[in-house]
Amino acid sequence: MDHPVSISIVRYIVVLPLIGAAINFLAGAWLQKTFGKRIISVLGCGVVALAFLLAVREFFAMLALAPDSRFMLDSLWPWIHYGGLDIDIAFWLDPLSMVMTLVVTGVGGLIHIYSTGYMHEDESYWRFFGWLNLFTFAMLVLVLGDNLWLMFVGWEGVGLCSFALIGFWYKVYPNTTAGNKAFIVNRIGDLAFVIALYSLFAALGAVGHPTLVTREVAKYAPMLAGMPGYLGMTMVTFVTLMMFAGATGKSAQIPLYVWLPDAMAGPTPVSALIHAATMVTAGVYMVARMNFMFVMAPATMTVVAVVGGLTALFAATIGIAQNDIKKVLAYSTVSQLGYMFAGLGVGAFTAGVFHLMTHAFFKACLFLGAGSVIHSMGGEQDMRKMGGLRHHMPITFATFLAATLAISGVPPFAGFMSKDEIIWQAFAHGHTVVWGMLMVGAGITVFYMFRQVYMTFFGDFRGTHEQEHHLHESPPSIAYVLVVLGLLSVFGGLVKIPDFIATFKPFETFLEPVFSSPLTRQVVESGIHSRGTEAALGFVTFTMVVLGWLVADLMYRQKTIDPERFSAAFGGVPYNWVLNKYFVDEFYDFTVVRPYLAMTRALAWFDLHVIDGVVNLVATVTVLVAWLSGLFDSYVVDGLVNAASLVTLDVGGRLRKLQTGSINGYLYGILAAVMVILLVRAMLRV
Amino acid sequence: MSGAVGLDHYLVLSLIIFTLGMFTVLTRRNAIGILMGVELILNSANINYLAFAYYGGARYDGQIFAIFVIMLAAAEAVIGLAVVLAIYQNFRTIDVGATENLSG
Amino acid sequence: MSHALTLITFIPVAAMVIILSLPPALKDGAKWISAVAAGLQLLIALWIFHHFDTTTTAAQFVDKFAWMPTYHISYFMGVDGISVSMVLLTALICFISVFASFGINRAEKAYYALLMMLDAGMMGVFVSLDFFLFYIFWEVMLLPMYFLIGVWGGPRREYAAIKFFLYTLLGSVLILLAMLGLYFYGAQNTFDMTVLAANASHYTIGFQRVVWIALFIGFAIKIPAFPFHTWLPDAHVEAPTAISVILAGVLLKMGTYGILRVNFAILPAATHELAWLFLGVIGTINIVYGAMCAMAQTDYKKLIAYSSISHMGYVMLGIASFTAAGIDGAVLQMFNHGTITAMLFILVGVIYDRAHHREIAGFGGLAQQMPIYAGMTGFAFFAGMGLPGLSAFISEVLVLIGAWQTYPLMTVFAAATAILTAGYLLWTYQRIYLGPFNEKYKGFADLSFREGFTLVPLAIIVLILGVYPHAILGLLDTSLAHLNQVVLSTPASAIALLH
Amino acid sequence: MDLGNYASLAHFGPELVLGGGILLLVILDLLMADKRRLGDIALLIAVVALLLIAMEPVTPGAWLFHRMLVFDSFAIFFRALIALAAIVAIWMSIGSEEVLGCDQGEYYAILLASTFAMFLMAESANLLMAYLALEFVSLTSYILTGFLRHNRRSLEAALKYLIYGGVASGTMIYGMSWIFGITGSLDFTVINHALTTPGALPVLAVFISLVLILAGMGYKVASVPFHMWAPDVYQGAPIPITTFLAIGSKAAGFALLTRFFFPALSSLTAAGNWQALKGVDWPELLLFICMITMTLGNLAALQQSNMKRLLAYSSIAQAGYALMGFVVLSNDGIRAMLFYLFAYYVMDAGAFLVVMIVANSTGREDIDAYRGLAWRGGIVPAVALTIFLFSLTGIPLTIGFIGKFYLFAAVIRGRFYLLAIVGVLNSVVSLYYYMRPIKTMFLDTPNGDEGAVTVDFWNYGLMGVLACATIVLGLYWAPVLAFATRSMHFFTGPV
Repeated sequence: MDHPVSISIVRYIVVLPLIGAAINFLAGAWLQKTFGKRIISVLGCGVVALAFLLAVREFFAMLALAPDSRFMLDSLWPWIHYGGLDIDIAFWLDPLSMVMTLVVTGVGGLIHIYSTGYMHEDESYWRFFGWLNLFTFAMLVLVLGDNLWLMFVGWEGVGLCSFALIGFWYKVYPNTTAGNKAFIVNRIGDLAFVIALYSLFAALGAVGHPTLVTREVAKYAPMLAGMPGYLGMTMVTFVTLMMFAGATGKSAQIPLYVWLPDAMAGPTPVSALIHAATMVTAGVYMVARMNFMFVMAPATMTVVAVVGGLTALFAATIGIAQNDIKKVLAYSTVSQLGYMFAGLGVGAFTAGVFHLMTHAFFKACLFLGAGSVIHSMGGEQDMRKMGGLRHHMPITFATFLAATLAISGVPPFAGFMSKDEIIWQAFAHGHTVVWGMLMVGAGITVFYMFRQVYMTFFGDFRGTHEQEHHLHESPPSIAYVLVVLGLLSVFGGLVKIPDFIATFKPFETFLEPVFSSPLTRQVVESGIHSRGTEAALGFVTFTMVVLGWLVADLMYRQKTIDPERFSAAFGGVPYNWVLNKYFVDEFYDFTVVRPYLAMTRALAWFDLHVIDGVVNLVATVTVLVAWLSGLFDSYVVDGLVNAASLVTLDVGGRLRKLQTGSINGYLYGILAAVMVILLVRAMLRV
Repeated sequence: MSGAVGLDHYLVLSLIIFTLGMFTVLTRRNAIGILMGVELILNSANINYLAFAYYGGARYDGQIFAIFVIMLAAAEAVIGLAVVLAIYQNFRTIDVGATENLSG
Repeated sequence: MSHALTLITFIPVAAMVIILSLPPALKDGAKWISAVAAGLQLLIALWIFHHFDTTTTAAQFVDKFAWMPTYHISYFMGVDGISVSMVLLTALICFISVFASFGINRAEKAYYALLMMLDAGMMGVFVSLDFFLFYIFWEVMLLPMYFLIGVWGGPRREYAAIKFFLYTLLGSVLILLAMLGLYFYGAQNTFDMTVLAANASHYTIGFQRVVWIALFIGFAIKIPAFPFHTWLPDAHVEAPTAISVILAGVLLKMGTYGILRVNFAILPAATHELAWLFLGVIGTINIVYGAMCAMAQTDYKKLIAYSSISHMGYVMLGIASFTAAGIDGAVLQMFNHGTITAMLFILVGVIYDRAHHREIAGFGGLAQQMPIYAGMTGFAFFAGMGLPGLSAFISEVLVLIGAWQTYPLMTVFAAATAILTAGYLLWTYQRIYLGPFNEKYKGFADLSFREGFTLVPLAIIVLILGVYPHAILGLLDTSLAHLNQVVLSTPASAIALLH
Repeated sequence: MDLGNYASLAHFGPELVLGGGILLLVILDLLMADKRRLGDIALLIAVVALLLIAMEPVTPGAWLFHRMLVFDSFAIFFRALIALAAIVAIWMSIGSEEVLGCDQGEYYAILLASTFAMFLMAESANLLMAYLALEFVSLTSYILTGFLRHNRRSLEAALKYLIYGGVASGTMIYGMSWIFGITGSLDFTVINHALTTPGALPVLAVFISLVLILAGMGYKVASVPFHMWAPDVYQGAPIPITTFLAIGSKAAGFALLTRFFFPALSSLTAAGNWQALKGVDWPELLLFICMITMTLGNLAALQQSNMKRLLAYSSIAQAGYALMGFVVLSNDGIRAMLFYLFAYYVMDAGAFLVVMIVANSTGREDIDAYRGLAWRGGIVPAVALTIFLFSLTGIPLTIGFIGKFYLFAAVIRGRFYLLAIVGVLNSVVSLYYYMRPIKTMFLDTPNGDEGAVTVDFWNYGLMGVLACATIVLGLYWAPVLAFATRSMHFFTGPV
């Protein structure tokens, strides 16, 4: 680990998509006009595909290395070497980032190809691919950055792209609002994240090793043990908590998940790529990346586990009642991310990352399937208007079903391998409550997924006639991608099989070096190791799955149970809450957004009328004083005169007309002044 | 010789005259009247000069000063009257206060 | 070029004279003459930038001769790490703003002459190391500003112009008094800033406090720091585009520059004592308060003005942190704020020239009509939000890293403002450029070549400094580290004992 | 040394020239057909006088006419200043429409007489001489003020000036009589000796008499509370005369004030500071007066809509600034005051000149007459006036700033912090009304009813000279400073 092999090829993996983006943004419009959309497609997909190939090449290069020296550094140029910071523009390739890179470029590439079909009608085709490429670039920077600031560059960069792509159809106002919501909510998380970085940097500085280069941090983090932090926590706890808070923003966990469902406003490929397969998993990746610090803070680990579990369950319940085909998937994504965090939280880092990967496969497949459905439904997203589509679009149906089985955790599909592992580890590490939540969540997941399948593909068509007439299987560019992803959802999990079935886990061994810090090892090893229990619990989980499927089947295929009965239960209150996502959005709106806006208006008023008011007041007062002194000169003194002349009854002086204006007044002025002077002097003397 | 007239008597006298002059100046609204007041003031000063000169035993500075003062007072009066007359000649009225062109 | 600084300062003056002596027939020549002058200036600035020795803290390119020996006033020009970046910025912004002024079509000769005078004044402030000279330039720059706002400005221009003039004059007279105080009660009677700084320890702490605060008010009005900021929105709203660009791009920097050059270098003890309150707290207030006020604005330009107030807060917070990171970041932030805010004001001007109003609510969906413009605005907005990879990110991160080590709580507020900033900028962007297109603006031309020419260089700089900040930071670091050391190494108590 | 009557004439050249000139003018007035030429002749005389002053050697100083007058560099400074004021006034008179209507011979004769009197004021070393000179100035000023016989304002102003002046000088000599009584002499040096020699000093009496004397001198420099005549007179008098009073008579007043309060009443310490009489705290009094003067002057000026009146109040405020140099009781202060008086001469003369130019062609003096001046052909006067007003405000690149700079320097050095604050705040306030004409000239657009502004060659010339002087001396003021430094020495011979 201390002597990383320096190689100069990682940079190309990163740069290729950037080149694609640059060309698209600078010349895309012109290219598209002159050479047609094909060239854009070739360019957009080409760069990513190429990046994928390079990644694969690196992958094998890495396998060729000895397990504990599988670290590759590619340093470009010094970035910030001031104020104690010494960080470069450099990329760091290790097994973990390797996996991520493969997923990003692989799944990402597939989605690029899919988009060529899906977005074909759009006039600003070039813009779409520009952003898609830029996203890939940002995501790779996030994954490969060798220091936390570079990671943060990617972290915000993907946020930017997500913002732009959610609002891709910006002519529809709500879309742009969704984009803003996503970006701002993410910024809240980012705030926590940067605070984590600041305090981490300060703390490391305090122990004499100011650095934010990840591997350096890993080396010196143990020195922070026991250092007091802020808010009464230890430094490590504070930092890790803040990092996790950042993760909840990016990875849509409670309490910051609210942006993700709205993000479905974007084109479906975007939802698939950014809001399911890659970006939202950035938080998971980050926690895994920083595992050596999280394990130092048991409290944080518990928080991660519990929040993960809660989110998994909570989001799943919301998923039950959604009728928008994409919204269901959105909440399921939130829920699945919850599983990953739960995994990390209990100490099963590998499992978490593993689920990240498999989820990328099947959730991408699901979204793209949904996209294909929407495509042939002419933009319709409401499942209540669908039905019986399996006859019209068999490929979509097959792949969608495969992915559904995968997410449901039906052996031997990919989802089973990862999810079951997580649930078991939760139990094994003694987090029984979390385990419970995950169990129930698993059941519900199966229910809403099959509900979706049945509503969409079974029964008979409930849409309009021209829609029915229009129904068709999607073009090859879409279909092939679905097939590939479908296959991945089926077999993608075979790289790590639960112990109670067989001892085959190359994935885990591959990631071993990343989670090799002694403390991490200890945490991972801890917990019970009993194949018996594992098998038993695996069976329990499976029964949950079957149960969930059964209910869905009865309700939405055989229609022997009427869903209304449930929705009407307890006066429909629980259903109503679920349907309205527990009114969380409304809650935030009333507690945060509106008060803030009111406050800004108040401040602006204050600025205009009080602060500036004071300024103007000073001016006014000065002028007023001047005016008064003028009055004094011309009238008051004169008035004195008249008074005096009345006293002296100088009638003659009044009759005789030789008046002298205000001269007397002036003289009075002098006299008064002399008096004042004498007075002042008297005061000065005593 | 307690009854004898001394410096103090002159000073008090001049002070009284000065005050009277000041009072006149301040209360008259009549240019001529004010000029008279000024004369009083000047003369009070003259008394001082003479008194100081006489009792101070200095050279004739005081007396000379007094003579100059008298002379200049005359000159001033002349110019004052000239101005007043000019006003009268040009405008057939000598009401300055009524149309107060210059004020504030 | 042995007199580079004199040249760079007085080339505009020469241009001014030429312009004024132009026959009316050739009045279109005015713009080109000023363009050439600004161009030359920029070249010299680049030459200085290239030949600047980053290893020393001493003044470089020195130009010095006695001016009024009896009062130890000398003509003393020189740049060090603190000022060299500002010289570059000034030359750049002036060059840009000359081209941004080409739309002016009334009394061009007067306009460009005044513009050149303003240019010279600003440049002079940054290059003069004699306090008297500094003050002369500091005030000279007010006059053209008054006329440029007052004659070529918007409807309430008279109010804005006189307000700006009075407010800033109030500040500068305080500086004058402080300057005289430093002159008479120092180790020796001199206006030479380097000497004054060398004998800093000579002033009693009480004296330092008073002078420090007087100077601070003087400079704070320029920054502008809360609560002295209210002249800025008015001035910006009324000023013509190019003048807003200069105002935001360069003028505001003078305040913070002055604080570094005078308060820090010459009154370290008082700085050490008072900075946390006057720079730290007020800076934080600037950041948060400016952002919140911006959120509520309905006038596009006023919104940008408030955002610029907010961003200047980072500079204050950074220099108050007394850490290498913070102070480096602060000066870098000065530079970045210059480029980014200049872009923003040019962009506002673009739409104002076409629509003749700036009511945010009145726009909508402009992205469809003017895609390039919308794209450029998006770029500038995200730069303003401190998006990583763009220049402002580096400076804000450095500032906050530094500030966190000194004032964690303030830093949390400052960092949290990133959210508010995103809030108002995105909301504005959405309301003006996105959503359904407002047919009223059909037929608006997209960015003209001239407008593009003013924007693109800035954009490129923003981009480059985002990934290679060393270009500027390299200039600053040595001098600033030294300055910071000076302040930290003079604890107020020691001074107090000294006298 | 104490020169007798004949010996004195050697140092009396300028005065003699003026005296002869006056007679010459009176005679020529009878002989010459074209009275226009008289102006030129008067100008010539004034110039000659100035040259003679310039040629005067810098001696340690001497008494003239048996200690009636004193001849020293201080006197040279003020005589030079006054001569310059006279030259400007005459020059303006030649180009002034209002003056052309009057009797040229008398006018210029009296103008020169007034100049002569002011010379004496600057030189007088004796209370009697001081009084005579002051009255002489007053009498001539009354006449000049009321010179426009057909203009009610002019006459009314004259009357006010006269009555007011009468009272003031009366009060003054009453105070002088007390000083005479206490010290037994009218000679400044003797007075100084008598007052500073240890022994029982009737403090209150001295103070009261100083207050009374201040009435007379303060009225010449138009300092609050003896300022109220100024606005009316400045507004009523013909503009050249206003200028002459504003710069010449003010300068003379300062000369007398300084000579009386410093050499006669105080003693110079080694450190270059002046030590006032023990117990007689006129410095506090003047400090107070100084602050009030600048503040009231500025505040009142804020209100004015007539340029002459605005400049009148501004000149009151300017007197206040100059007094700042007076009250700090140091040679620095005196130098600063001298410098400032010179600066004030340049810029105020310029401002009044522009006012006259506008009045000549439009016949108006109110600010509205300047509306859009820059955009209706009057760009040059507009710019010139801007320069002068900025200078009066004290903005750099102008001599006005340098003047203020030295004043504040003296104040800060003397640790009069309150005074410093009041001073700077005043200059901020003053900016507001100095900017009003500028705003009107540049920011407002003409209505069209203001009429065109034309400038004849001679006025152009003078305006150019003054404007350039304002700028150039603002950049290189060493000569002026040297002159002021040279001039801050008073001759106080043996008792």
